[in-house]
Amino acid sequence: MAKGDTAPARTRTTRRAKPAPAPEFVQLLTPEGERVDHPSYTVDFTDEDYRGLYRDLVTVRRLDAEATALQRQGELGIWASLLGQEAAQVGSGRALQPQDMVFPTYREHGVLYCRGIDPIMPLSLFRGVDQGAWDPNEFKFNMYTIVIGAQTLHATGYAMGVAKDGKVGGPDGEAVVAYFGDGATSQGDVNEAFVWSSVFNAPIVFFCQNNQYAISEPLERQTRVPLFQRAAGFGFPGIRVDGNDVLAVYAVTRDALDNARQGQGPTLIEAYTYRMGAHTTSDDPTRYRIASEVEAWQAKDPVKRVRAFLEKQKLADDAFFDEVDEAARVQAVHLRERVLDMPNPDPRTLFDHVYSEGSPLLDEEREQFSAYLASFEGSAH
Amino acid sequence: MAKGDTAPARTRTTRRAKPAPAPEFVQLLTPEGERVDHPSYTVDFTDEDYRGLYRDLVTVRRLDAEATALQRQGELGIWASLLGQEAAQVGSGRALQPQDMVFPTYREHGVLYCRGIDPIMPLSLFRGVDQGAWDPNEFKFNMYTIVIGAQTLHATGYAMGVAKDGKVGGPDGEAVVAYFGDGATSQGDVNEAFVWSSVFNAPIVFFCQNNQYAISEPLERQTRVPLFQRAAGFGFPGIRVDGNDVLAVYAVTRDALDNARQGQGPTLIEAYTYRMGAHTTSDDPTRYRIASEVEAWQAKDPVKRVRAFLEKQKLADDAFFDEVDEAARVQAVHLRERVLDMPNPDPRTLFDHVYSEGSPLLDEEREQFSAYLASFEGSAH
Amino acid sequence: MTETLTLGKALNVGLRRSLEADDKVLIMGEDVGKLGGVFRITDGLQKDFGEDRVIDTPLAESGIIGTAVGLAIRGYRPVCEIQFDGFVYPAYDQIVSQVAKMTYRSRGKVKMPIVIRIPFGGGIGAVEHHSESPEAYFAHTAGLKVVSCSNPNDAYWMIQQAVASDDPIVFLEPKRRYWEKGEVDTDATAPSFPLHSARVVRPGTDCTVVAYGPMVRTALDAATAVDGERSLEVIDLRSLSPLDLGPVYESVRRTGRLIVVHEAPSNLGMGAEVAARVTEHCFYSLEAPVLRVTGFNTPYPAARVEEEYLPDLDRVLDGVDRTFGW
Amino acid sequence: MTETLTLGKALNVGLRRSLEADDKVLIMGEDVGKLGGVFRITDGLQKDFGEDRVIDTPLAESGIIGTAVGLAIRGYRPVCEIQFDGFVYPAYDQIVSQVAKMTYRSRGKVKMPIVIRIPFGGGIGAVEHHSESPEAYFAHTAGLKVVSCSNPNDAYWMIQQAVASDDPIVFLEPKRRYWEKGEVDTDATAPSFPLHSARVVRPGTDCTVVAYGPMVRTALDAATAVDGERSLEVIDLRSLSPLDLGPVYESVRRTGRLIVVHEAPSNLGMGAEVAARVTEHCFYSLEAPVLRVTGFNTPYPAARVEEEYLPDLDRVLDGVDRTFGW
Ligand SMILES: Cc1ncc(C[n+]2csc(CCOP(=O)(O)OP(=O)(O)O)c2C)c(N)n1
Ligand SMILES: Cc1ncc(C[n+]2csc(CCOP(=O)(O)OP(=O)(O)O)c2C)c(N)n1
Ligand SMILES: [Mg+2]
Ligand SMILES: [Mg+2]
Repeated sequence: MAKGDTAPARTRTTRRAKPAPAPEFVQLLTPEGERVDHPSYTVDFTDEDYRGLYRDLVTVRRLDAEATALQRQGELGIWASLLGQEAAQVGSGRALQPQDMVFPTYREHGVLYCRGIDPIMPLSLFRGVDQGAWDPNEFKFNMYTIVIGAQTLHATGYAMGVAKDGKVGGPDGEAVVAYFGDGATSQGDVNEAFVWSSVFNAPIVFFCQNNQYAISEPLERQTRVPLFQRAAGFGFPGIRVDGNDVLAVYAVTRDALDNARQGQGPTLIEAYTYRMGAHTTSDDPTRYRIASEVEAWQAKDPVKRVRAFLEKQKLADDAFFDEVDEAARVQAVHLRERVLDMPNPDPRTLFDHVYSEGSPLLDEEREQFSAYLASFEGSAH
Repeated sequence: MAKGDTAPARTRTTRRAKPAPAPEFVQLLTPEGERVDHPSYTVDFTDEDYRGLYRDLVTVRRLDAEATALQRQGELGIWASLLGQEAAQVGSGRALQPQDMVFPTYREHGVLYCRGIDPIMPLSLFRGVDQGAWDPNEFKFNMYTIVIGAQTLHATGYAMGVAKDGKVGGPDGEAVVAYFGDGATSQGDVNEAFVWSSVFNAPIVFFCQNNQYAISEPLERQTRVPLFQRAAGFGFPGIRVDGNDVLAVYAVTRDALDNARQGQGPTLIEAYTYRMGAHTTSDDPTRYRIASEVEAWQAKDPVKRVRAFLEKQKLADDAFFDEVDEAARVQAVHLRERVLDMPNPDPRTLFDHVYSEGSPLLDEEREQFSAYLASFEGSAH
Repeated sequence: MTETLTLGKALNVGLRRSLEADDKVLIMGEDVGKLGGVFRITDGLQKDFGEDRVIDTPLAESGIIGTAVGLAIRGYRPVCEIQFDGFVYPAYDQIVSQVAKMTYRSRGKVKMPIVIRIPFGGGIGAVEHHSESPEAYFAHTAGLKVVSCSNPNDAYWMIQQAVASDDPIVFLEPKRRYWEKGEVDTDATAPSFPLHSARVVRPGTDCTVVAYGPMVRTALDAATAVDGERSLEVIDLRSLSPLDLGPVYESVRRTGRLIVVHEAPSNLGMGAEVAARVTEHCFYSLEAPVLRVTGFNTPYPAARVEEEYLPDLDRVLDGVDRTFGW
Repeated sequence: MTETLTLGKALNVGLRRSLEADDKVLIMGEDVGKLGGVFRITDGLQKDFGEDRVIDTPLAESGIIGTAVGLAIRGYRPVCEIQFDGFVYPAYDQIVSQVAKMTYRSRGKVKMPIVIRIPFGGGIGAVEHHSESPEAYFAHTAGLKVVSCSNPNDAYWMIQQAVASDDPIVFLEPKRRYWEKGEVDTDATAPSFPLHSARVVRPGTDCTVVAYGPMVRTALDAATAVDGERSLEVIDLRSLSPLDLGPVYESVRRTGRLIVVHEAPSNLGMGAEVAARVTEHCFYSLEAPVLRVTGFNTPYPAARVEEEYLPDLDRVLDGVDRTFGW
């Protein structure tokens, strides 16, 4: 066939089927507080467990509101609120075993709380006192990661290490969970994490909180198909769960973590939820979304539905609800006091810990800077 | 549920189905040269077209062998052979319309040939005379790209530009094809290209030549499921074709390009093939693969099967085959002569074209270097 | 006639002019459309020029730059916004191996008229990755040009010059100066200075102070603070690559002393290059070695110590004292 | 007792010692396993230490470094191979924003004992992206340490020291010297020099020449070439970050002249930093400004002109002539 010949005829195919309608997500508790069944997932909570979940939801929301208030009052530099995402965080956070490891973004305050960690821990970061300095291994909770998607590779590597240590294959196995947002799914790193975890069959759960927005950009800027479907093409299961349903999130995450710890490799969970507040306190969401959309999601509130459930099932009375609110309030006040008490760092410490083993250049700079600071002593500086 | 409580019981699900066996690829011509039917794809070639395809296959193989020989003789710095991948390249290359744009890797000599481009064009790169300098728009064929995966984003951006120019939506629409290998599918960039092309519904075909290896690493180091399946999770169709079957590759590529030009967005084609030679002339494949594997693929040779087909169908006789061989040989000799004639660049030109609009620093360096070179004149340097 | 604009608004108006002047100009990045960018530099542009020209992209920096390369090959002139300095690195490969090399690779047959806008530098009390000064990573890269504006009038003109350039330009915007106001000559039909030129922004006789971007204001403040005592000549580099050191050589030959000020760490930073070249060209004029007043050689620290990290008026004057103490 | 080994083999044996010495040491990268790396630096290691410790990874550099970060948090000590200098950039974000900052971010609670091995530099007739010298991009980054070996004995010891270090180290291997032979003291139980130390490799009196990696041999050849005429003191920097300039200051105070030689472009390169600091520390000793003999400020060119691009003996001697002509 020489160049310039007429192209031979060819078949027009109709293989391009219409995309299937998005499958339903896993749901165990409706927005109205009805407990519904799912063929593959269930929970077997005691009454006390249900009340405990409610307490967690209320508490993390209350603490979050306190942090927002602190920011408004100039006590924090910025705050990334989890408002609306409490069920996604409490459900998944409570599904963790003590030996499991978490790699959060900058918004997983609720997961952190459920790990039993003092909620003050990340506030130094948002106050600007440090950069969120804690020992990931002590808390089984990595430091917050701000660069979108980077932590998914860290989580994958950590999970590869778990496998190397022989800590998979039984009920005591260790699982790893990597949190990220809908926007993050566009990053190369997240997709590489999918490749690696699949190839190395790493014991990891990818937990995507699809809160419908990456700052101002709606989901359609990142994908034209449901995000959980991404997983199959990398060779592992993906599943979508009602991210405002703490029971469903718990059940699905528990199952995925268990598969990971048993050696069955990764799972992608898409928790379908909504960011009720601003992206961070620096953001103004009225510029890019309409009130009616937010209202529609208000009806699906993750906390209200558990309260409705508790009420309907008569698992709790007003005294309980009041006590939970009051306990959360007290925690919030305590949190506030401790934030206000956080000391500013000594500027001389800014030269520390650049390297574990030090560096003569930093020693020299520390010394010069100390002398420089000293030269102002007694002056009005 | 307070921390430390016994974890509530939960359901073990069996949702993790066994992976489906890899679906058959599209095939229209068996290794034995039998023409077989496929429900969705066919070709309607004239006898002359069939003979033309054979000629292309033989010619690109012969030219490739010449380049390998030139490298062995020290006339090229390195050569990345397409041996074994002729059908994938000729089939897809011939499916292109003149207005379509190609973004190759460093191995698409066969596609380049099918675009009607003089095969000498990339040899300056492999000889080290330049870095593969040509005008992508003149040839509708981008420069070779060596950084794995980078060109898939360039192709996507170019395709977005095509759409902006209103050049999609009809039979005269422009389509873009991005070539890459199996190894490249692990790179963040390639996955980002999938995201972008889907979100912007770009008129692009992702053509992955799965030649089973990324240098020494077999496919299992990049994926545990067939590569074409990757596409669905990004929201566009993926299809696997027998990459050693020039007819099937043609049909599938033609269809995908047409979908793109009609405004139906991207397709991923996985051409299942095998790199018969070394990764490049610097590589020693005996270190990482066994002879029997190579032999098994020899039986699926892309050129032999077309010859068998032509013979069985009595579309060509020995005189034709001899003439094709001889014509290819002549082209190869001509190519060789022209390679040997390539002048070395004047060293002063190394300062040119760093910027379109120049830079005083480069002007200064050029001048100093010229003076430096001049200082040796008359000496034995 | 001039208008009083903030630096951020001047950029916004400059971008608008560029979009008007040439159909092929595109703006792309995260949140640049409906939101108008997190700093509102592209505010209103999508509304007026449409989604086809002002593009909210997926959250992927390599994708932003990589597709911009393809768009440039197609004949477009993409202006890419990187949301913050610390988020440019995922795109680093596309920038240094593709954007910077495409013209050279093609022996001039392919132009790369891409502008990469990066709000850079510290001083806004932000969390990690939001306050970095990555200019050395780009200025060291042959094939890229790098500029930084320090005031509204330059912002307005330099962004238009950058968009009009056929070479790829990393355009560094001093984010903490976005809200500073100044006169902008929006009536003029052409800029008064070439893009790649340094400028004496305050003449002086005793010591030269070179700065760029956010530190120009700091240097000027220092000059004002010691006015009467010592006369500092302040030079705004404006172009970090290619460097225009002619005015600096001329100045140093008069003053005999030079301080280079920047926020980035000193080690292999802009100050090192300026020092090396000024020393070579003004060897016999220097009364003291070129001194650098810069961020320390640590990662950018937590917000509550950033004021100590960043060069300020006192640190600049300390540098001046040290050069006179030599 | 010493063995004669090529530089490449010395690295191979050094890596073997590191794998033997500590179970937590892992080797990972593209083609490092069965193939033993494209330069065979990891030859035989997977065979002897297993696929669990010597890991052929997917083709994704960000993945290599990103997973190494996680492995390090888990307590492993990953040694990552980047196949060629020009392919490190897809990992740049993970390197500068994660590897380099994790210790600082955690206030010392997290260590990052990661070695990033990169065969670097030109002179092997390769195609684009295979001959680059990216050291400045790393040396400018606070939180990273950067070293380069120039001979087999250093290769053998420095790689083991790098693996034993709790700080992240970019380990630059002069690829064109892989095949050069030298004596290696494999019997010694400890290295003779700290990792981060410069060394005078040839004493001299008239002019100091500083080099590292592949250019040390070139500098030594230059010194030999003018022996009798002029006495050059050659210093091998070995550590590019942190720099150990003590021996350089000492030398320059004696010789009064300094040439810095490297393959990377001069603009904001190692030579600029050495020049700036030496000038500051030895201001009154310098008879001429510090001169740089480096690759030009262009992208790395096509192979058939690389010999003109790279500093060679003649270019070094031209630099020497220029400093004496001052
Ligand atoms: C690499 C990188 N690019 C850009 C940013 C700026 N940024 C911070 S959050 C954000 C949106 C993230 O969206 P998503 O992943 O959906 O998470 P969400 O904030 O909604 O929880 C962006 C663009 C960043 N932090 N990192
Ligand atoms: C970013 C990057 N990393 C590493 C390399 C070195 N390299 C060149 S080709 C190759 C393997 C590519 O495999 P594949 O994508 O399957 O293409 P093939 O060569 O088999 O056609 C590698 C690792 C590169 N060129 N670019
Ligand atoms: Mg989101
Ligand atoms: Mg391959």
